[in-house]
Amino acid sequence: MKFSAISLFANALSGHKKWPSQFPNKDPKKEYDVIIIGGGAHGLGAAYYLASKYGITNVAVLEKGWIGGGNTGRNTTIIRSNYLFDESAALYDHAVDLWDGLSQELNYNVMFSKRGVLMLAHNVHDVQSFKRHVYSNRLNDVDNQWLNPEECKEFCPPLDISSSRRYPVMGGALQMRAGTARHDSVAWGYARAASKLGVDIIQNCEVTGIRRDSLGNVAGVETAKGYLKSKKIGVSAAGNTSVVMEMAGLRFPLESYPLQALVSEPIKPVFPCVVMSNAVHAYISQSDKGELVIGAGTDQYTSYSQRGALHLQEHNLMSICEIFPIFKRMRMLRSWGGVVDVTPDRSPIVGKTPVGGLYVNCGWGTGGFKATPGAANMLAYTIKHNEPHKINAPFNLDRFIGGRLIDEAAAAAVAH
Amino acid sequence: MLLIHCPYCNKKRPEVEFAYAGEAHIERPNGINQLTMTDEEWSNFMFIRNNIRGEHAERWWHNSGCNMFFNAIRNTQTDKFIMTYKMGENLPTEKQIKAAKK
Amino acid sequence: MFEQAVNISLKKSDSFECKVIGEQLRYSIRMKQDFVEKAEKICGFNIPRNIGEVESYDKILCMCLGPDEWILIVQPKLKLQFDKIIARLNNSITISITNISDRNIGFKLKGKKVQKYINSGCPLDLALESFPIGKASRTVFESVPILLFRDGKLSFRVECWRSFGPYISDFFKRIADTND
Amino acid sequence: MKNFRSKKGSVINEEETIKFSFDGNEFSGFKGDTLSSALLANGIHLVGRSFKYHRPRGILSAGSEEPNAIITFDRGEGKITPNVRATTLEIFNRLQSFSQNSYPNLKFDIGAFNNVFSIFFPAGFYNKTFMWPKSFWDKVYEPFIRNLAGLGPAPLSEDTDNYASCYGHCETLIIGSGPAGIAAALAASQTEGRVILVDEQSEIGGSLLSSSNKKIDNLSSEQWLSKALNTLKKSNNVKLMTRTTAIGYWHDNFVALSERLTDHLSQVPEGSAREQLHRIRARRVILAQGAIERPLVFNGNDRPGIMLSNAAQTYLNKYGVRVGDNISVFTSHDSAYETAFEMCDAKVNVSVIIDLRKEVNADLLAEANSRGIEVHLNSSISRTYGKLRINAFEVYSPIQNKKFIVKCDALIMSGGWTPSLHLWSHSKGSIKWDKSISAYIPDKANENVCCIGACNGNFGIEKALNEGNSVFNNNKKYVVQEQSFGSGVVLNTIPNYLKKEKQKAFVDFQNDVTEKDISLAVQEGFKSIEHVKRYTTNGMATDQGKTSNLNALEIASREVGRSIEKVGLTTFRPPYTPTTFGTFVGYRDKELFDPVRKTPIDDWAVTNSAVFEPVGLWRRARFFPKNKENMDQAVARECKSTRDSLGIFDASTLGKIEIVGPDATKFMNLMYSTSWTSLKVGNCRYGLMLGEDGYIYDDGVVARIADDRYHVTTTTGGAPRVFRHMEDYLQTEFNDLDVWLTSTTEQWAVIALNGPHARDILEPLIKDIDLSADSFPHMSIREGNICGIPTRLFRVSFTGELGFEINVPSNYGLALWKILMTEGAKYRITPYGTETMHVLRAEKGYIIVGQDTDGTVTPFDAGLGWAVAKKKKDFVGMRSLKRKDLVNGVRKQLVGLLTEDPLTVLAEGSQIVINPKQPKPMKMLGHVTSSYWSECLGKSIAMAVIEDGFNLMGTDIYIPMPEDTIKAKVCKPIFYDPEGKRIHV
Ligand SMILES: Cc1cc2nc3c(=O)[nH]c(=O)nc-3n(C[C@H](O)[C@H](O)[C@H](O)COP(=O)(O)OP(=O)(O)OC[C@H]3O[C@@H](n4cnc5c(N)ncnc54)[C@H](O)[C@@H]3O)c2cc1C
Ligand SMILES: NC(=O)c1ccc[n+]([C@@H]2O[C@H](COP(=O)([O-])OP(=O)(O)OC[C@H]3O[C@@H](n4cnc5c(N)ncnc54)[C@H](O)[C@@H]3O)[C@@H](O)[C@H]2O)c1
Ligand SMILES: Cc1cc2nc3c(=O)[nH]c(=O)nc-3n(C[C@H](O)[C@H](O)[C@H](O)COP(=O)(O)O)c2cc1C
Ligand SMILES: [Zn+2]
Repeated sequence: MKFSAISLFANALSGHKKWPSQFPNKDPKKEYDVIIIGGGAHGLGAAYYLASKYGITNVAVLEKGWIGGGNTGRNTTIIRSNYLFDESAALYDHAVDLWDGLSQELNYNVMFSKRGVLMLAHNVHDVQSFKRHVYSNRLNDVDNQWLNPEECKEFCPPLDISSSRRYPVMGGALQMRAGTARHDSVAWGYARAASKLGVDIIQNCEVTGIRRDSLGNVAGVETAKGYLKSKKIGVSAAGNTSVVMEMAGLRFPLESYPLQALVSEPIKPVFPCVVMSNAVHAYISQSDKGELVIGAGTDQYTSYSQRGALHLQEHNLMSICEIFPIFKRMRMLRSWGGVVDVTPDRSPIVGKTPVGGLYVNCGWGTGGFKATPGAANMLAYTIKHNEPHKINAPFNLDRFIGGRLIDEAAAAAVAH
Repeated sequence: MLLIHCPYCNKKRPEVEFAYAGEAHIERPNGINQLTMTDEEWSNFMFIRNNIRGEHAERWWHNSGCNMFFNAIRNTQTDKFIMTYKMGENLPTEKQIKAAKK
Repeated sequence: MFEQAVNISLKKSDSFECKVIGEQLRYSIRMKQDFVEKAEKICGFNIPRNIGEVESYDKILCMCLGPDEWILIVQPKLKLQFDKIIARLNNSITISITNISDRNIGFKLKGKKVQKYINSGCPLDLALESFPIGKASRTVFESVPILLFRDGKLSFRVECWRSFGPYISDFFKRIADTND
Repeated sequence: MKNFRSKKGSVINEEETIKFSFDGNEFSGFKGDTLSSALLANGIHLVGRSFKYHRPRGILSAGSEEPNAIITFDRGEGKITPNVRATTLEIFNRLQSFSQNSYPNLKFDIGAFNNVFSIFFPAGFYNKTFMWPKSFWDKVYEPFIRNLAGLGPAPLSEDTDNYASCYGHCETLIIGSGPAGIAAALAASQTEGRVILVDEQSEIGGSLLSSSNKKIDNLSSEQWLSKALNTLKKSNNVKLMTRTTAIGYWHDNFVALSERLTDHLSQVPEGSAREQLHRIRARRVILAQGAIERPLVFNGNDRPGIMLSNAAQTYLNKYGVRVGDNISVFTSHDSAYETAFEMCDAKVNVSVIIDLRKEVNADLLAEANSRGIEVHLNSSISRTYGKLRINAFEVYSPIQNKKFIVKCDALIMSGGWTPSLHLWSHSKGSIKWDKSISAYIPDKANENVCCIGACNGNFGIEKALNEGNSVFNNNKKYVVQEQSFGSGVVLNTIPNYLKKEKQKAFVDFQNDVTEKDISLAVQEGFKSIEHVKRYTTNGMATDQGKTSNLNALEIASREVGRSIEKVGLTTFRPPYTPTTFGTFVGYRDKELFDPVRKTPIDDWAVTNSAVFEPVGLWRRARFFPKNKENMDQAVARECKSTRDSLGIFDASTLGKIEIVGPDATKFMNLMYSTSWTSLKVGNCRYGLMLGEDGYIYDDGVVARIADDRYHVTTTTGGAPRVFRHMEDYLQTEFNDLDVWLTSTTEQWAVIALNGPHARDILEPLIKDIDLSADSFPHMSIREGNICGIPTRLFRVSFTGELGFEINVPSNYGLALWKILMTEGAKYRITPYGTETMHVLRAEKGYIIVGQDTDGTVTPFDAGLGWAVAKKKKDFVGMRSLKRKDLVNGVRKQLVGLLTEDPLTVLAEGSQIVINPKQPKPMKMLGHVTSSYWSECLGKSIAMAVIEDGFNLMGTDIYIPMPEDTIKAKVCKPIFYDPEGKRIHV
């Protein structure tokens, strides 16, 4: 059933009894052309693009829990593409292009909100680094502009730009096309659209093994619901990538860290945009429901526990209240943690692996939500063609061998 | 905030006194051995990590304490430390780990 | 010419008092435990063997901070004497002695609320049983690394790097202002 | 106005009348009242509007689980708190409170329009609409949706309150001070260890404060409680904390408590903290959090005047308030009978008990009968009536298919009890479903923790007391005379003859989630309870589902057709109740946020109008403007004076590490790409440090003080990580070396003197060092005294002029600086800041790590190949330099740039292309890393990293800027005194 105001109206009159399941629960078939491990938005998106763009519909997405329950369901939803290096700018901007119009394409409102992301500079080094981004983005045709402190304040009125602050605002880089989206809806929207095209979405189905044939290529997966054959497997398991890769006998340049976020109680609209500050490690926006959505850096140790330490939350809120002293009386409603997989150069790995038929999309660390449609499309493309697209080609595993890293972190110490 | 037993201080101390220092027992090849290593072998040393979901051998630095680096076995699913031991001691055997859990 | 990072002292009261300790000689000493006995002979005082232990004399404090690390805090009057001791140590054993007299700043904290106030920023259990009189430890006060030495039930000495001194004293000032 | 006070409440002081206001209307209550008890005493039930449909809402509970009675608490500018639960806010004189989410007023709210059209806004509706036309999203739909957001008002000015924070330790931490917690505390007080007993309410006592007619060890419960309190107060190992909520439970028995210190006071003492965060490390935690009553999910269950039975009981016994004059009861659990009886006994008319169950304990029926209460078994409520408060309801008996109407002014309900497993779950203890009480109870502990009393599913005071006691193997047995707590059933559907579509049965009151929404979610494929939660937003409001999660689970389980155990619960997450950001901040705001590290010379810089810049935690003087100069003017002057005569610069923030031991040179050789073997004592050398990845990590001048002693300097920002990097390698890789590291950054104040007169000023001040060029050449170090201060004097230069860096013990830095300023007057000595330092070094082509390099630059890229020892067998980064892409790839290399127009100063960070006419995305060669106006050269200079730069010398390149494209020529990155004559004079 197509979603629209009209269908909503019609269904309301019939007591909403006719809405079908958005992504029917299926029992797995014995064999698929492609299996995607991981029902996050990246994995679901890849299945959708395989079916919609690349004509492969005999696809299963295997999710060990419930779809969208990984980092897709726990992130602070910041979307932007003003990355420094050409490779990254191209990848993230491809994603933003797809975000625009995604609701219509999926016939599912993912609430992509181009409210603008403002990255604050608090010292001369930040200023230099952000300006470098602005200049580079301009020639890459990625929007990003420099604002002086007064302009920052005008764009984000709750901001305190007085020079007496511990880290005074020395300006900011603003990407207007950037913003947020409704995290859960992205997973559901892809799942529904993929389902419609024939993709099987199978939840509560943990992959526990990857079988390989005599040539070493993948042959299928062992799962909680039995053995499923497939000659092509795409892994999109975010924080658990190392665990899945190990099943295929591969070790990866990844470490998984806890990353926490929190929301305040809902309040009337007060915060019009997204603000990030790397100097104090904090970022904030207000959701369409009214709560302030706040995040920080990772915990220091590797973990799969989906929880983090109190002192990080303390520091996170100290930072938020330092930049926005008006929020000190607000209250934290809920906090939670996710598990993010981090590569040595903080850039993702999207492409082929040394095992035939095994493809991977991982290493998005603290910032892969924004890439969702792009990453999903690139993974699908690579699976279809057994070759990376030119956008994801640089994000291969080989770069760690040769040394051609795409080191956004070293270049700017910027998160998200 | 974790409570971490420092094998040098022989005390449990709060996490904020420590810095995490990555996976343990990844031995750095010396200069001579480096010469014979392929780029791939070298990149394995530098970048490839076990990233175990379960019992993980890792290093910590008691920087705001006795200043010593030491090793630990910690379960990354529960974040619980199973044991800590001094730098230079061997990776504990499964038996030792089992014993430490009791 | 001697000027410390912090000069202020908090107002004196029963419940809490915070004073900056004046000029001191401080040495960071590093050596293997094997040499401690020899070093003791040269120094003429006892050197504690275990982390957290302190030997304190009238004008000398020697605290063991790590398996091979000590800090020696000495009254400035003893400068000449210590110049000699250090020269002799350097000549006789494998040792690293670094003068850090001006790196640190010291505070004397005491009063009925001293334990509570230190615990405002320091996560250690400061009950007498867990942190007895005469023990010392490096630890943190909020984000600042400190050295904490208990010299009485209600009396502590805190050392930190000099540029953190104002933060520490501001912190205690705020605590005292908020709680009194 | 009618008064609903019936008797003396256990926490009420009737001597003290308190005046307060709600929505501008004045009311009075008593000391001890919460806002909700005081409003109820005045006959007010309507206190708010719901989030989505703006339905009128009353008071559901008497505790922190309240979803409905959410108000704004206003103490004046900077002290307005939205979303406060009226049920926990203690009143004081002149307290001002306001309802939320209604316009123009609570009784007539335009937003209630939504309610009329609520059928069009089922769960997840926004996913299905607002998509066409596409352009409407940004401009119409989204702004519209966003405007509807939120509950309470947003803060507009800075919070003027203080907050506090501390750590604490104890052997036993008991959370919850009901009978279970108190009994545990009494037993614990006999042990050696420290005991902390916390409760979020204003008084110790928990449910004891809301019960009556009970006898504990032959004392009335009030007497017993005051006796127990006395004992506890006298035990010097017990600390009692009220108004203190345990908000979260983290690893290794680390529990955070939020203590509210002033919100209940009419006069807040000057300076005192509003809230305090206690971070408690406990050896053992005992959870006695009690249980929360469940509402019944029936059509029209959200009308003001409908409340939980236990809440009504609490208002009666604790606050002396009856919640109505004509009360009815709707229940599926025995415990509502107790409330009904107590109501009756307090002379409130209780007309009917509607019980969903077929059978009920005969004793209860007899008691009801004796009090004249009609009991209707096997019955249900199918509708409720009343616009802003319930005035009647329709009873429906499914067996007889009978309907009738009952009038009332309040309806109390009970759907059973849910043990509070929040903190238990934070600690990652597992839970199991207990069929007998239809609730989850604790299963396996993950920490040293246990649950007791109602929170462990053991209801009844006697059980609670004895369980609390038994935790400490205490033999004592409490004997309590009480009505048995009884039992109940939990129904996942409440019989009604109306079609489901026609009903509005609320599950989550605050977020307006109805039973239908949950069914719809399941119907649409959201079968996991986590999906149900997110699709419907059930349990996501400010009460986090304390009253709704179990009901939602029951319904979801019914719809999915799977047992509750299989469906499972959503995750409990901290905080237990919403907690002020200020609590988490504690003391650490303003000057206590991050330390500002200042150099010993900072005071002088302040008095001499320096403009500062933050570098890491440090603040450094950036320039010293005179007579209203701007930065460019000041820097031009500072540069010129330094080159012409003499400049003075505070370099104290440079990192310093003393490296000492017989293996010091070996260690240095491993840590740096530079070779140290040939460095003689008394000499200095530029040291380049690489990461293991082969990229430049840090740099600095290193002096050899003795055979076994190096004085290493690092960049200001790099100091901590360089120290860590060295210590890490020393302890884990090179641990056979006899060498030790000591950070001496702050031991030394460093004053740099640069300029042709640098030697002239020093000569009269230093007696014991021969400063002549021959005996003290460039790149050497001497120890001696300056003005009687011991010094390590470096002859080095980061400016290209004759230069000295005077290291003196920090406490003498300022004094020496002042002397030099006086002595230097005759050379027009000019203090300069970091900006001038940057220009002067750029004129010489010296790099700044972090500005001209960025973690992707090798020594060869930076033209520093000479600082990579060729013969060393090993050093950190050596192997990586030979990696394929570092050897063969096209590398970005550090070059100089001169603009065609010498007056044009390039923007730092601007990008370089060969062909400026190409379309976007353009092929960029690299970027400008440093760029300045050089007053001394009378032209602009720049450094840049560009692809294959070394081979592009003399080539024209372009820098496209928004306004125009700038042309420049690639050159060697050295602009001033290329032969280096000035440095060696
Ligand atoms: C707190 C937090 C804040 C963040 N903030 C931002 C932000 O503001 N902006 C941004 O761009 N990014 C952000 N991120 C990162 C972002 O969330 C992730 O990069 C992104 O969501 C990853 O999507 P995914 O689909 O790859 O992973 P996930 O959504 O995690 O999906 C992976 C799925 O794989 C499943 N899986 C794992 N192992 C198996 C197995 N063996 N068998 C079957 N299934 C398996 C998991 O259950 C999971 O559902 C944040 C992350 C966190 C944790
Ligand atoms: N009618 C009722 O009130 C009712 C309902 C269930 C159980 N019971 C009775 O309760 C008794 C069991 O007593 P109990 O001691 O287990 O529970 P209790 O309800 O008496 O006490 C629990 C206490 O814990 C406090 N609390 C809960 N979470 C907290 C937190 N995070 N931080 C700080 N304080 C917190 C509450 O404020 C409350 O005072 C029995 O008498 C039983 O019959 C009564
Ligand atoms: C952008 C965003 C907004 C959220 N808003 C709310 C909210 O308003 N209320 C709430 O209870 N939880 C909110 N959550 C948190 C979720 O309830 C939940 O904690 C998160 O999805 C992680 O799942 P878990 O806590 O079940 O592990 C939000 C999460 C995200 C990512
Ligand atoms: Zn230690």
